[in-house]
Amino acid sequence: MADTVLTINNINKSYGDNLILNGLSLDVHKGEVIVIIGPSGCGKSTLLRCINALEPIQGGEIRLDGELIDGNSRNIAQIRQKIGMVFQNYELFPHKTVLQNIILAPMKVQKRSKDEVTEEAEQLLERVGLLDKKDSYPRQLSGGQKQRVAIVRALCMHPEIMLFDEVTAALDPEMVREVLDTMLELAKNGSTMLIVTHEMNFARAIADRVIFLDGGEIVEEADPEDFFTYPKTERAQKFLDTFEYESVKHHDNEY
Amino acid sequence: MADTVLTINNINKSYGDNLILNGLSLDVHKGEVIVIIGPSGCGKSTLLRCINALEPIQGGEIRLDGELIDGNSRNIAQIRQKIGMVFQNYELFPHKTVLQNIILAPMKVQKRSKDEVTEEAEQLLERVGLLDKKDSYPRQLSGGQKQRVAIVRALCMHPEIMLFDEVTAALDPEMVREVLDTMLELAKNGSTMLIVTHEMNFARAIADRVIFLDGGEIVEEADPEDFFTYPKTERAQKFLDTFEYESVKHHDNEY
Amino acid sequence: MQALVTDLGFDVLFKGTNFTRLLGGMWVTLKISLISVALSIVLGILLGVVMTFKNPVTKAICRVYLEIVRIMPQLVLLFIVYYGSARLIGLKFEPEFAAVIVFTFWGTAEMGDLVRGALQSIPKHQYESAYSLGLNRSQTYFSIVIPQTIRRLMPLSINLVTRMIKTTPLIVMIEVVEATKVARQIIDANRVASPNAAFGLFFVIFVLYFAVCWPISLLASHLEKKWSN
Amino acid sequence: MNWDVIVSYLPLYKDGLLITLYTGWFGILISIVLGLVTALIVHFKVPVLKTIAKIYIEILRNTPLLIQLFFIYYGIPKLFGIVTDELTCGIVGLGLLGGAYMAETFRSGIEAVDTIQMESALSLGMTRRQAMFHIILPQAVTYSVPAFVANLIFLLKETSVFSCISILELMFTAKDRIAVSSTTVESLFLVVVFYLIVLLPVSIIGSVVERRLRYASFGN
Amino acid sequence: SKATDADKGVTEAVADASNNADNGDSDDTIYRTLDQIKKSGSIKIGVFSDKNPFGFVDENGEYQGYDVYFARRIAKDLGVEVEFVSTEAANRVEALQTGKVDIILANFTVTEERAQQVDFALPYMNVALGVVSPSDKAITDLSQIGTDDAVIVISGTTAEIYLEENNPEITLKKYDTYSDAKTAFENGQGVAWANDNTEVIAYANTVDGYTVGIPKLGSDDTIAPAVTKGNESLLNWINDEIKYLADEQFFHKDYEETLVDTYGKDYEEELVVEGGVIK
Ligand SMILES: Nc1ncnc2c1ncn2[C@@H]1O[C@H](COP(=O)(O)OP(=O)(O)OP(=O)(O)O)[C@@H](O)[C@H]1O
Ligand SMILES: Nc1ncnc2c1ncn2[C@@H]1O[C@H](COP(=O)(O)OP(=O)(O)OP(=O)(O)O)[C@@H](O)[C@H]1O
Ligand SMILES: [Mg+2]
Ligand SMILES: [Mg+2]
Repeated sequence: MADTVLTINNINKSYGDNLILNGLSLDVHKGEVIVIIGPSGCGKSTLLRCINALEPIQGGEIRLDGELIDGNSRNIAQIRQKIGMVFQNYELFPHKTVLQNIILAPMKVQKRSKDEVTEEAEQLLERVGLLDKKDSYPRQLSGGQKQRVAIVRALCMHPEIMLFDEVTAALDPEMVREVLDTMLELAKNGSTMLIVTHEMNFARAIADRVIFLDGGEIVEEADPEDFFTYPKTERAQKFLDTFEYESVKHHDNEY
Repeated sequence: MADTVLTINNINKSYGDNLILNGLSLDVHKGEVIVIIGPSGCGKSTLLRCINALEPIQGGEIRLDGELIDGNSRNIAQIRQKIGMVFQNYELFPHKTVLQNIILAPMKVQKRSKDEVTEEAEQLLERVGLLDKKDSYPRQLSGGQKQRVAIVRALCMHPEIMLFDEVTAALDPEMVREVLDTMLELAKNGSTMLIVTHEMNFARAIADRVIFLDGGEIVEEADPEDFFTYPKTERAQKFLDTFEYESVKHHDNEY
Repeated sequence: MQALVTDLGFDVLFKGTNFTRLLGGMWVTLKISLISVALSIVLGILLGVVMTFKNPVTKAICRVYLEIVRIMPQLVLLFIVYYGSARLIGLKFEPEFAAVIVFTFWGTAEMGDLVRGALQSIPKHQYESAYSLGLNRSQTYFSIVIPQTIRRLMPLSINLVTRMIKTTPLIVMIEVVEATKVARQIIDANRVASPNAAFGLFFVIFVLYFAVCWPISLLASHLEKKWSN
Repeated sequence: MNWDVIVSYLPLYKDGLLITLYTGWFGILISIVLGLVTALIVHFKVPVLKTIAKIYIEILRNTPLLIQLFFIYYGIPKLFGIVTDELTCGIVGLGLLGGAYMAETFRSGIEAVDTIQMESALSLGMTRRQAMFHIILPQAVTYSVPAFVANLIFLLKETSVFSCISILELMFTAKDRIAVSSTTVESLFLVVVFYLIVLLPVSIIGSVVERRLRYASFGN
Repeated sequence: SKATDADKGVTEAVADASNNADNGDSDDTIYRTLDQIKKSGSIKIGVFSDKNPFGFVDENGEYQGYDVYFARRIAKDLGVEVEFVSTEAANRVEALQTGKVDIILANFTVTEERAQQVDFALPYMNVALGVVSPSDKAITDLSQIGTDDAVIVISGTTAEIYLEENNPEITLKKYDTYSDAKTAFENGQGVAWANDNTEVIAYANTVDGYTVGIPKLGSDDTIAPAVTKGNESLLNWINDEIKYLADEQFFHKDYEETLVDTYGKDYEEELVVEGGVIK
């Protein structure tokens, strides 16, 4: 059994009276890639945000490497460094160039030297094929390029775990591919990742484990092959069905 | 051979020096459902906009029922009534209720009586399951609901042909399904449709004919089954590949 | 042509130091506006930050302040500060100083509101991605939020300069000798020699104001376009 | 503060108030009409007129009202030898200035309505005119409200400048009383009170309307 | 206009108000005493800057005129620099009461009301009200002014106060500054212009086509320097100075330097007051 990096233990999260996450527990192991799928509004984003302490939780606990994650604790910035997060909307800092976006946090937060970080940033940019854009501003990039920079920016902090929240939802199909390819490569290289996505083919290809969330609970947890071919629960089956279409045409009429 | 509704004959369209559509020709027959696919920027939206005379063309001609479509002609509004169009961004009129959105054009443009149009609108709303929303304002609807209203609004003009430009691109997966289901039903009932989409499963299910556009030209034109299983051209094959993912995990590590 | 020049009093302009004095009057105007804007930016940023506080007391105070500035004509404020203050609290202000006080009082409110708007228009995601990179609150503020705010503010504060310049003719009422006052002096000193000087001088002042304000407006809208994406 | 003085001044301030309202009202009326026409000219890029409209907007927006009034009131008669009535000059001056501001407000309102709104109206078979009338303008008006309210307040305040062309509005009433009787504190107190009476309701109603509209804000 | 009713009642109330203010201000004086002025090395004197030939600025930016000539002499005899403050008719009382200037030398007519608010020194010029009108439609009596006609006055002048009080039926058009009033008058905004007769005479003498139809309205008044109420040291000094200057016939010299071009010799004795003694 590999090391457990992240432990989510029976957490509750509600907005007002609205219970969003209901006693959810999950362990993430080192090098594991977990894909979380589920209908809209089921609490996927909320879960990722709780892990990063962007939202307070009302019960249970989340630990990274055994350390409690708590938005009010003094060392929360410390812990957040170990968690890389990429959001749906390319949230690069618009007033900084690509390179500045990447090296800002390693320099300010980890107090690493500018030269060292720049070198690493350039290597990473090279890997995602964006080295020539290093002095561009975010507005000069396409959506897909922005997302790849956002991934590099998170990677450059050497996080223990990466969280991805529908990073391709706002992209054109071409760009979806280039971003997902970047993530596939990370997975190949052994990064620990928690991914929320609606790309079922991609989920199937990248996941070590698929978590199906509905109504704030884990409804099904399975190996991707099993899940996508024979989901155990009816809810998961129904969800997967929404991606299939019955042909309506007979193709017997000749034009 | 069924009647030809729309004839596109060797049209050229450029923005400045940029040739977007290059001598493109296409016939659409009554009751036919054509799906246009192709990489981003290949000119799909431009083609639909030219058909509706929202963009002028620089060469060739487009005819609906034999009548020339020309943005500067006096009777263009007349012709546009026969073409229903639904855009990517829910373009309902925000200052009007759902019902008002639908009945405005039939009343103002076709001079039909309010009662008659209202009755028809309500029937159509019923069909797409939105009758209870008829007095809501667009902002009170979800994206999928807005798109279904937009479809009803176009239908209520009794168009000869419907144009759909990536109508689900901005929607959550759940909503994608409800909109596409509405379109499937239209297809079943024999509407003539020209659809731009990136949902390959849906394209396969709804199309009578698939047109693959690249670089402003029709690269491949085929029966959907043939196209999706054995595309004839390499460009189409490459395009379809972007929707497939090789598994990167071996699923041999046990946690 | 010659007749027209004399008739409408343009010739008066070039008598003695008249034109230089007129420019000097314009400079008084510019000086007061620029000083006031500089002060307004500094104070406005502070006010803007205060306005984002959720504290009901500061909120109410700021609201009243903004409302006063919004509905009181600048001329009323000038009178209150210049004459009223001497009457009520025995403070003697130089007229230029009183003008700077009033313009700063007004500018601070406008800047404050702009700063508040700019701060609140920074998407939540910008804060969140900074936090998730491990930046703490003050790092997030200084590296991420404030620089973005300043870009939004730049064109708006430049616009404020033109609006202040356009308000300066009022300060003649509190005895500042600015361009319009100089013009009146010239008109009167030449009432025999050039009875129609009023037309020429007011026309020149009109042109001078336009020459000063228009480039500034252009700069503002240029920056606005440049930084809007 | 001497209350007898204040009471004895009330009728004068009432007259000043009426003049402020009268000139403000007509000035604003002109500016709305002028602004709308100018905005449409600029929006539809009417040849020649468009250039004139742009020059008009730039000139009026970049010069002080006071100077514009001087020019109209003192300058123009010198040039053409016609007598201009001060109230007319004030109203025309305010209307011209306001027209430039309103034009910008309406124009950006129209531009705030997405082009796709026009396109969807067209694809429903509407003519451009129908689309403008039923779809674009109603939305543009709503988008313009906050700037419109700001303009109203601005223009009402600008009437205080009229004192320079001998219009006895509120501010001049105060100035004149200070000049004649040196009742500075009382005069200023009254002018503040009367401006509050005029402008506070506009400001409050404006904010309420704005909030209503923002709540009902269009789009998604 | 309606101002009159209000003002009649007000005059006394105003007097009260300003007296109270004075009592309150007496120790932390708003004015500067003679010693303080001397020590500071400069004196602030409020003059007109757009009222040719009494106080105006020439094309070289220098203050000139009858009042200015006297002001320079005061500074010289005090041994201080003079700092001219451009003032408007409407602001003269205010400028003294709020200590913006030490002396007002701006054609300031002595009236009872004003004397309650500021302290006047000895007079240096005679004045009455006069009314100037275009020669072709000369107004020689106020009764000629119709109900639709307007008379131009400058806000805060004795002309305004007099007409509001004595002829409330006459419509007044009020202007802030002398030059605005002048321009408006020439543009035909009013049938007549009521002002100090010194000024209307000067105007009619220098501009073609105008006549002073009413050379005297109301009582004969005088023009005098004014200081902030209570500034006795300065007031006494000025009075002594005026008396002292009589020896050298200073104001006659002043007249000849500044006014003779406008009025000619004829008005000299009528206008000038020497040594503060009215004949
Ligand atoms: N700030 C908030 N205040 C109140 N309710 C919220 C808030 N954020 C999210 N919610 C609610 O919490 C629920 C879960 O939201 P969440 O964003 O986690 O869903 P999701 O699974 O990520 O959906 P999607 O696939 O649409 O992104 C939703 O019902 C949403 O309405
Ligand atoms: N108004 C315009 N001016 C200039 N170029 C334009 C304009 N609109 C589109 N283009 C260009 O025309 C090309 C085709 O655009 P179009 O929107 O038709 O592509 P598309 O196939 O619909 O792409 P997508 O899948 O991203 O919607 C693109 O290269 C685009 O940059
Ligand atoms: Mg989500
Ligand atoms: Mg498109």
